Amino acid sequence: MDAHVDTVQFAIADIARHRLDPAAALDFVSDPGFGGIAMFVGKVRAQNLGREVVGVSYDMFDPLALAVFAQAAEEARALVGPRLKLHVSHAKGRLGVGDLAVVVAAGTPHRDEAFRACRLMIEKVKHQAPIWKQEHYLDGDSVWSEGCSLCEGHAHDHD
Amino acid sequence: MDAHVDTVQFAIADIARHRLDPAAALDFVSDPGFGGIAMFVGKVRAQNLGREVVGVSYDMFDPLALAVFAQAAEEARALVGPRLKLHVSHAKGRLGVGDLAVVVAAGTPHRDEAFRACRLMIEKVKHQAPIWKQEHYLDGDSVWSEGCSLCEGHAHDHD
Amino acid sequence: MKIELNLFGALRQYTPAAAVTLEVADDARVADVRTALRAHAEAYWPGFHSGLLARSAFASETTVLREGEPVPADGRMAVLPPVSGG
Amino acid sequence: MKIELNLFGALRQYTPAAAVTLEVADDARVADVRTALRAHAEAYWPGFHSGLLARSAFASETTVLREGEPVPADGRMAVLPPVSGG
Repeated sequence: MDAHVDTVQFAIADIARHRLDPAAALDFVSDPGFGGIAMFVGKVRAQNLGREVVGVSYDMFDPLALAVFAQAAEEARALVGPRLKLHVSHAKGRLGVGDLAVVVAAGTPHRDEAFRACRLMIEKVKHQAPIWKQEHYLDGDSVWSEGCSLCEGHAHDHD
Repeated sequence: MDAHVDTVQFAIADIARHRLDPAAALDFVSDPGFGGIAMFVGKVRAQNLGREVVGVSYDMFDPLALAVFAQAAEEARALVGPRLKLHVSHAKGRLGVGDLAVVVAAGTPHRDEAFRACRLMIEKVKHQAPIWKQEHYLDGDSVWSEGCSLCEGHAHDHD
Repeated sequence: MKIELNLFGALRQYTPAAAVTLEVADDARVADVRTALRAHAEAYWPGFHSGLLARSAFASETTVLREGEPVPADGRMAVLPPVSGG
Repeated sequence: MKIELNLFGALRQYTPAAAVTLEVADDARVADVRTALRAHAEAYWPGFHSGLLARSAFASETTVLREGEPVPADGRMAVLPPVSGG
């Protein structure tokens, strides 16, 4: 990451103190030489698998999450080339319906690279980063999501 | 479009009076039932085909542009289903480097549909909407971009 | 019939008004309008490149018109050079 | 050697501290730690589902560890149930 220190930005936002900021993400990945920015914003949904959700709590193993984001950024750079700026931020703590859970943004000279880099990053965040979601339901129950195993042979076993 | 009047938003922003607003686009396509929002933001680049660009002017045939956006929205709905909110806004007039030229946002329950709908919309904006870009160069020269012919048999002949 | 063509993009440079009024047969098709506009351009537009018109489409306010379609009843059309939005 | 395991996600529910200290052989591999944790869990965690541990990975602060890798020198590892970020 040292060689790309001004072109990648990762953040874990403890929602007791910080909010995710899509506008700041757009600003960060902007560049006079870039024409295309693709962004993904994940929000807490009011329903999941037929149950009424009132909120979610995200748990995270911070140092490894940041290492996974950095590795994903290297893969994105290998995929679309060096003219790339990336932002990844993920909320940690308890969120309500409609709150921002994750923001990914990718800026590149042209749009195809931006879409591909953005998609790669959100897939890594979803499938490989050590982040866990616990859903809180209207009936008072709470359940940890099933998720994707990080064990060998279990890669991408669940979406 | 009548049946989806609250779920699609199209705007032509005469930059003498209006600015494109990605945050407002995100808000518009948000919904308690939606977990994923994909957005594309196009900005004016400082270089194109090796020439130094100082600005661009966008010309537009407004009524047909809005009709093309509406038709594209119907195609997106056919592609990903009815649980979809879309925003498309495009600047008109003279822009400087780094200014926003286009914003497309798509909100859906899950991320794959959001990415696909967003990509479809920006491709339609680029290839089928009656919008023309004139680039202004550092040396004082101005040139209309080559573009995609809308004639029969010429579809997608240029990117 | 009298038709009014509004010009866009690179076609604007040929005439300050960005519009041309032409006379065509009452049963004219889009292809006939294209032929009439080409003749007008070759006569009155200095430096006109016919390749640009060949790649341009004709449209109403709601749709791109195919070559065999009749001219819209109100005689108003837009001439659209290759597009470059986004 | 003494190892300290930090627990995340659904594994947090089994112990208020979200951490477990175990004793393993000095040359223990990750697979040995998995075996030791399973024995501990079956002994001390009411309602423990072994399927969850089977699908959990062990990691240092910088990488997921494979089953055949040695325990990190500092004896600290994280136990990661299936992830569900985003």
